[in-house]
Amino acid sequence: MNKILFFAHLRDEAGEESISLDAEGKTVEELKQMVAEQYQMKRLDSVMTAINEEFAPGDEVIKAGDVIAFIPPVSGG
Amino acid sequence: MNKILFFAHLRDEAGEESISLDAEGKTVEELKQMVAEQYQMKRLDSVMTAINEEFAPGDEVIKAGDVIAFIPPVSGG
Amino acid sequence: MNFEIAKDAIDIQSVIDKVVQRDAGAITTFIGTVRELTKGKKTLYLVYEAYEPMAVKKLEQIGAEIKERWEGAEVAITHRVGKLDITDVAVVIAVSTPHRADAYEANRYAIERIKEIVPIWKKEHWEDGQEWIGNQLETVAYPTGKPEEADLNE
Amino acid sequence: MNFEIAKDAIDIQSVIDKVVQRDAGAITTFIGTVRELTKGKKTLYLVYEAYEPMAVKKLEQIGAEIKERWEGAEVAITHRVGKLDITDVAVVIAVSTPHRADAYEANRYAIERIKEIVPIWKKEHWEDGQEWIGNQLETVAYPTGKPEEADLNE
Repeated sequence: MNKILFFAHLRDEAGEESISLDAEGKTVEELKQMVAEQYQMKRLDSVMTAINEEFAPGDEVIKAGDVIAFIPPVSGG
Repeated sequence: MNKILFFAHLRDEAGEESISLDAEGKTVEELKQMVAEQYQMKRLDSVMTAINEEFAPGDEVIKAGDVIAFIPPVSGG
Repeated sequence: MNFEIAKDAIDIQSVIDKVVQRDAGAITTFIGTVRELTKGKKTLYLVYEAYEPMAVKKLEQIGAEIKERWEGAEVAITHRVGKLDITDVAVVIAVSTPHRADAYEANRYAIERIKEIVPIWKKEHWEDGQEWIGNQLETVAYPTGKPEEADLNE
Repeated sequence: MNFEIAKDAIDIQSVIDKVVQRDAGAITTFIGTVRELTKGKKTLYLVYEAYEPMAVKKLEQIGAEIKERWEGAEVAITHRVGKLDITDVAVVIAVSTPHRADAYEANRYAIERIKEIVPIWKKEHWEDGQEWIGNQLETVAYPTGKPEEADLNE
């Protein structure tokens, strides 16, 4: 299983801080598409993805237990 | 009469914080030369002059009561 | 801990204290504060949210980048999260270096990198609504859960 | 009084407080500290001297120059005089502006101008002597009352 974290507007759209699902063997891009459909999220294209607290490219394959975070464009500072 | 103020290495060279002398009618350059001779000061060329707390050019004529300060290259900050 | 996410008001002096060093002649700080007016629009307050463990790691990474680029630099950064009022301090960046030009440049580098890679987001609250601010240039905004017609056609 | 010469330790936060404004999103500070090593030579302590009334006027002038060049800027500067030990704070410059690029640039401008026009001098004390430092670039030094042969032939 994998934990998926949402932040900022994605959290509002999902209505959840995090969800659990099995993403093992999927790429980041595939997971994005899956989540976008399930939660009717727009603009996941401009969202970066972190695996275990490090940015990951779209073709990275997710392993069992990986924590995935969707990172909207940041606005700290 | 005029008060003449010395700072930094000029104060060490003059052995005084200030002196009084009559510089009325003299230019800044003339006063510099006079003081340099009297106190055997070198490097007054690279020293700026302030009249009444404002920088003054070498050809400015000193009036009675003006306070003159010799300002060596500054090194604050 | 030179790189922190804080839930309460940031003590600026304590961030500065972390970068004091005998061989530094210059310390610069950047203090990001909550501004009332942005493009004529009046902000009531902000809420900052962070992906905290990753945010700390990314702040640490920025510190490492600076130490590699500017020799002898020390860096400390604290970013606050939660609700902030006008003039509250959102972020403090302190950089010390032997010479002053580096202290300015390295500090500027830090704030620009924060706005690129550190997972922190701000939500602006105005009298007539609220919005997650979309990116560091404040040019892309994501209305909360209410996509505009234009967004749907993007 | 945003522009001061101080005889005791400078409270950095109190200088920052002077430039807080509702329409500022950025405050930068420059903190000049006493560095132990300069070109491999070990400083024991420094003594700063100022032509105080003129120094305050010149700091005010720098503040006015900044407000003219950077719209919406607020500036406060305190420079300390007297004996300072290693890591002691000699000067604090705080600048607030609506946007961050200006806060860095205006602050940098202030320190460069201080080194040009403000009548403050520092005397370095080393183990083997002391010297009034001659200009802001630290390239010209005036040995105290002991001119070198080279100086006589300049």
